[in-house]
Amino acid sequence: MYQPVSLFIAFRYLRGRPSDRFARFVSFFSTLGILLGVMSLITVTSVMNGFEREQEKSILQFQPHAVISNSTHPISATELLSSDPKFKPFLNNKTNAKDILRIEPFIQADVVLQSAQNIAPALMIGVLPDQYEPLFDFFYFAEKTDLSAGSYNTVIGSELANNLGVTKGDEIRILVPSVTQFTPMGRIPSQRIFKVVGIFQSNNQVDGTQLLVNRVDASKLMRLKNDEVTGWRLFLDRPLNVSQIDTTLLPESFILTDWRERQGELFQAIKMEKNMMGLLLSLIIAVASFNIVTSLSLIVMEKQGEIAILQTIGLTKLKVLAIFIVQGASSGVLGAILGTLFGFLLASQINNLPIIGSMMGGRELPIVLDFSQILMIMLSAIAIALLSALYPALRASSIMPAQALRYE
Amino acid sequence: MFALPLTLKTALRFSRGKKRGGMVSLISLFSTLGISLGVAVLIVGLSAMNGFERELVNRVLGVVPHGEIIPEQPMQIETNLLVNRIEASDGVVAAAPYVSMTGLVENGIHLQTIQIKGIDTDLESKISALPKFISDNAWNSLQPDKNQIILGAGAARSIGAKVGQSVTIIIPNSSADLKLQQPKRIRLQIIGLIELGGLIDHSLGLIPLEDAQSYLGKGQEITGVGLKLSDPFQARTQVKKAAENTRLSLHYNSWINQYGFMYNDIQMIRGIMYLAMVLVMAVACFNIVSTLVVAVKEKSTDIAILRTLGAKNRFILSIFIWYGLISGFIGTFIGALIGIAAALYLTNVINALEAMLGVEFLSADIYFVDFLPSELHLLDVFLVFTTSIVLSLVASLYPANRAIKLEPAKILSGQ
Amino acid sequence: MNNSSNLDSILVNCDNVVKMYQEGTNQTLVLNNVSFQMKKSELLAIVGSSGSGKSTLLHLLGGLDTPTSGEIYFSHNKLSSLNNDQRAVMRNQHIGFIYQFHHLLPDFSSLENVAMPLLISGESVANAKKKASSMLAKVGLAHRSSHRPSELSGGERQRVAIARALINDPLLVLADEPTGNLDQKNANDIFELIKSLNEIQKTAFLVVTHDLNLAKKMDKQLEMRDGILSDKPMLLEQFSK
Amino acid sequence: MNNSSNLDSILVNCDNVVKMYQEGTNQTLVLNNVSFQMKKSELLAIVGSSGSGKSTLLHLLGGLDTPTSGEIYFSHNKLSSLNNDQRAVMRNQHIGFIYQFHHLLPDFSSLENVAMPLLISGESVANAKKKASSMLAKVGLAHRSSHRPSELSGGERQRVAIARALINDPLLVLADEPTGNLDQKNANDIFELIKSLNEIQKTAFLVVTHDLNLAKKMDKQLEMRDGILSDKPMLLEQFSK
Repeated sequence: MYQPVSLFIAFRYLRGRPSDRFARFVSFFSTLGILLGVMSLITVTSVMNGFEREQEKSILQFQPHAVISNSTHPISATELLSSDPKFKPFLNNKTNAKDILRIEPFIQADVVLQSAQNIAPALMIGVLPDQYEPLFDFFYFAEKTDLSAGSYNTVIGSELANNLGVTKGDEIRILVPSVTQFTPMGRIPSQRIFKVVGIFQSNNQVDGTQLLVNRVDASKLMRLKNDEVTGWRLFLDRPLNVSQIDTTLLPESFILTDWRERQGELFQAIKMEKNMMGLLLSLIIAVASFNIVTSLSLIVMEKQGEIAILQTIGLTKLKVLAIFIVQGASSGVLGAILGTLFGFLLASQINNLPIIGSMMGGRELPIVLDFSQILMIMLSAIAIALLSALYPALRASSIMPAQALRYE
Repeated sequence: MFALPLTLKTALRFSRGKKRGGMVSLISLFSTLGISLGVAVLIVGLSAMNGFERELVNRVLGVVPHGEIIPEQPMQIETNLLVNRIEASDGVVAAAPYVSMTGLVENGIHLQTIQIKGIDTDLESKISALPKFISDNAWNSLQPDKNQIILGAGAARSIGAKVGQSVTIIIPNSSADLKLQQPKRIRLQIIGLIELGGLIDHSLGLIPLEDAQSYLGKGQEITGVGLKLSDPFQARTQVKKAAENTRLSLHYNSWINQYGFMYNDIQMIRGIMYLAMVLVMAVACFNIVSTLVVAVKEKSTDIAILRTLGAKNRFILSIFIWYGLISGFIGTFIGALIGIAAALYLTNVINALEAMLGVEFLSADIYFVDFLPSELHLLDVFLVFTTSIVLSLVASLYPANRAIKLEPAKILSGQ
Repeated sequence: MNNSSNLDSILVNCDNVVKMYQEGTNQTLVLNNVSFQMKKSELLAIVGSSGSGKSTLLHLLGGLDTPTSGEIYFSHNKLSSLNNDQRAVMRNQHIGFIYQFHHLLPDFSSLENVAMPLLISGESVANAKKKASSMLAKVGLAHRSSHRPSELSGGERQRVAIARALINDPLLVLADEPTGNLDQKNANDIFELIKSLNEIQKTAFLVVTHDLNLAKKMDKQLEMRDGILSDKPMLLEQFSK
Repeated sequence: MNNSSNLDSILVNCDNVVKMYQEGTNQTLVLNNVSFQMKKSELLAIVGSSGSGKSTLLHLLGGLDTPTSGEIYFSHNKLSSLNNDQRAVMRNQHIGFIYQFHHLLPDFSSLENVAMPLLISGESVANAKKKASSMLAKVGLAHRSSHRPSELSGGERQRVAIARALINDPLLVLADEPTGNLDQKNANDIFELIKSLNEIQKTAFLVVTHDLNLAKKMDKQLEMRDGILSDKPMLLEQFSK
């Protein structure tokens, strides 16, 4: 026996009487419904998060996340880092500072590579050997010092090398369509022969799209002064949230372009697929909440007599409402909590399940447990449970005691 | 009183006779809603998958050669002989030679990589449905020595080029001694677009076979022979056999390595969707349990009366099984109607939605189709229908059993 | 009605019937060694205050419940030896029930209610309809056949219940407070109806009531007090007519 | 009990109360211009056959239902002017209900059932427990406080119901067929209990019953017949003690 009285009555009804099996039986079903819904939603979204993370890693790890450049004139390599006051607001902005891990001046250009047998488009990255460049760690047959200024050497992606049919020691011609030089034969793209001194293999998309050259050689090809660059490359902590970078703080005529221009479509598609799947699975929760309405209505109908008695001894309508909201929602809340637990367990152990192993042909399902997302799923399931308990509870509080107690 | 079995008639009366607006009608409304939701969504989902499969066959398997046989050294034997040997292999419907090269199509400062394919329009139309997707009737007007090209719509869009306009294609230029020379630049006029609406027309350009050979300066050489199979899904074995048939040293590949993943994805999504929706329908059938339990409770006096009139267990049991089936059937029927209607108009509904929201659900750069296809198979409808009815039957067993366990004496004496 | 009590005219024989209800830990004794006999087409009344076990006795006689001990014979076959389905057939063919609260099926019309026992026994719809309408005519409600119970008055409903109880031409009708809900005038009409049907169809009526007026008019009266049946109805003596 | 009928001693005043029930197409008039008065700590009985509107009157007096027309005053405040919550408080503090079918909460022990009105009025748990066990002792059931209603006998359940009705020391207890389900012995005990509690706590009892013995023992008797309340109870005269 304890106060408040509504809770005392609600939990006693929940426990039910031995003879009251089917009311408990039915509220068990609504708990089960919500549990299944929440569990499958958490498991599937975790798997899809995994795919998204894998995609992010394979595409964005080596590609430039974002580049600051000037829309009117080439910029000098040292300008940004020379603590020039006009960059202060951008650099010191709280979110920007947190997201931007490192800034490296570099030259980036869409180029055309031509070998003896083939021709292929590529992204040329001009860096100095002493700078930070993630691909340096994936060099084969070459060291980053081989890319010295004036050597006109290049290290190209392994797949790119295959397409062009070139190996170490061969020559390839790099043409820059966006930079033209005037020759007697008319306007032709600026181009030059480079020697392939090695390849890089990161088992990533960039193996088929990028090649590295010395920044000075690149500036010559791009008709720029020695210390001029096409932009400053920003290495971001979470490239996927690039939209949070506050670009309005950039000084006049400086612009920031990010990876979404090239790969936006793909991530858009992944997000769309995740939302569709989420919608599909949340149907289970919706239908399960219907079940709360029905099972609670059943209990209300069954307890009509007792509600009338409680009213005869002075229980107000509000308290009757509270009793049944607690009773109805508790099966939903229990389902949501258990569902989250099982979902968490299933998601984290999914790769040990034999059927998954066979289905994926031995490959592991990528799993990423996003706790804020899981919490959001649980809370919305609980909210739905409360909402669906509201209607029958309202009906309970509107029961006319006289009717319920009349015998005939 | 028509000739329905008495128990069904009683069940109908019990289910219809409820007090409108009372709790019981609310409960049956929700259980019907739940089931029809599950049924409708599953029918639409399965139809969408059928649609994707159809589009995969039309827009990919119909267009892309099912297999390609590429001789290691060019010109080992005369092209026609090679084509005949391949066509002789079983399962092969037709074969057509082609010349293929990677090139860049340039329009001002815009640049796009494409696969340039030299084809003989008569032979190619025997192995591919491409002609159906070519605009401006360009397929027939494609003739050699006219510097013509039929460009993929996606590629044209990305370099901002239109039909009739001339663009430059840049192709590798290898002299006899493979010395690195300036790439060859050729001015061609776009006479038509390939409109497949998917990623294929982002990277394809068609030119006459003879033109391709002259641009590459390789005389009568061909890169390889494309072939069409009667059953594309036998590609792995039949392409291998066709290759061996030529008794030449060569390598081959089939559409499966490049586009096979799409087919597997469709089957996987179909499976997941079916599972999810069966779960929805099962949970919805939990509602039938509550509906029936309420009905048993509300009709307990009527059951007792029927007992006094001499009704046996089987009679009471079948009344409530009918009752469960009726509410299951109503939900399933409504769901099927909505599902069928939605499946038939899915494509235009989604297009209208896309236009309204200004967003593109399926971007042409990623998917092989840029609209949501849908194809209703009656087998799917039947499958979903029976699953739902079986689930409702199972759901009505428990309450029906409770109905027989009621003790008439207790009920009638008002305890 | 012949008053000879030879063996074959015994319709119901109740032999030391005891009924205990188990509720939670304690048991309540509802029927305490009840024994009595009832002849064919006899009009027997059992009086007693409500809660004295009258309805329980009726349900045992109708095979709707089983006694804790003792035996009940209905036209000479032992109820305890019949299985559920056999008892259902017995109720369907040979016994009719009438209750204080009419207990008609609210979802069916009067005609359908009266025809229900026939339909349950597998009679063809046409036959059942014919018999039911003639039965309704007998109870004077031919004009109300398509109405639902909710549209009938208390008296009319009770008469439909009687029609239903007699449709299968039963040997015995068990009536539990048939006039409980009716005003005096309707109660008398009901008795007249029972009297006439008893004469026409020779159906025996066992009426359980606390309406002493009704009880006085029956052939024989017994009294139930706290689960014990006695054939000297004290209550009736006090209630000097 | 003082018999002077000055104004302040009037506990309940019922003034031309009419109650109609709408069922399907037909309306049934349940209470037809009922007027009566009841003094503080008076023992009043209303007799009449079941279905004559007795219980409906009780529900109106307890504010559980509203009359179609006419006014009811409970210790001088007009019920129709109270909103739902005020009436709930009135029931909680000043009125107790006892029903024929005990209407105890099956999920709670006897002690919890008796303590419930206190808990509802916000009393602390300790206080509620103390008062409830002393009340149970008064009705002689101290030893049964932890049992559930299903484990009690009919008489014991009714006594727990009475204890619950009196726990808040109400001005009036409305009893609907309190002895309906009880045998003679238990019925008398219940009456003795009502009598003693009326003396100790000065609680007025309005008992609605068709148990004429019980009615005879009250201070005053009224009779309800087909919705009309008359103060010359004919039924009782016939029932010469």
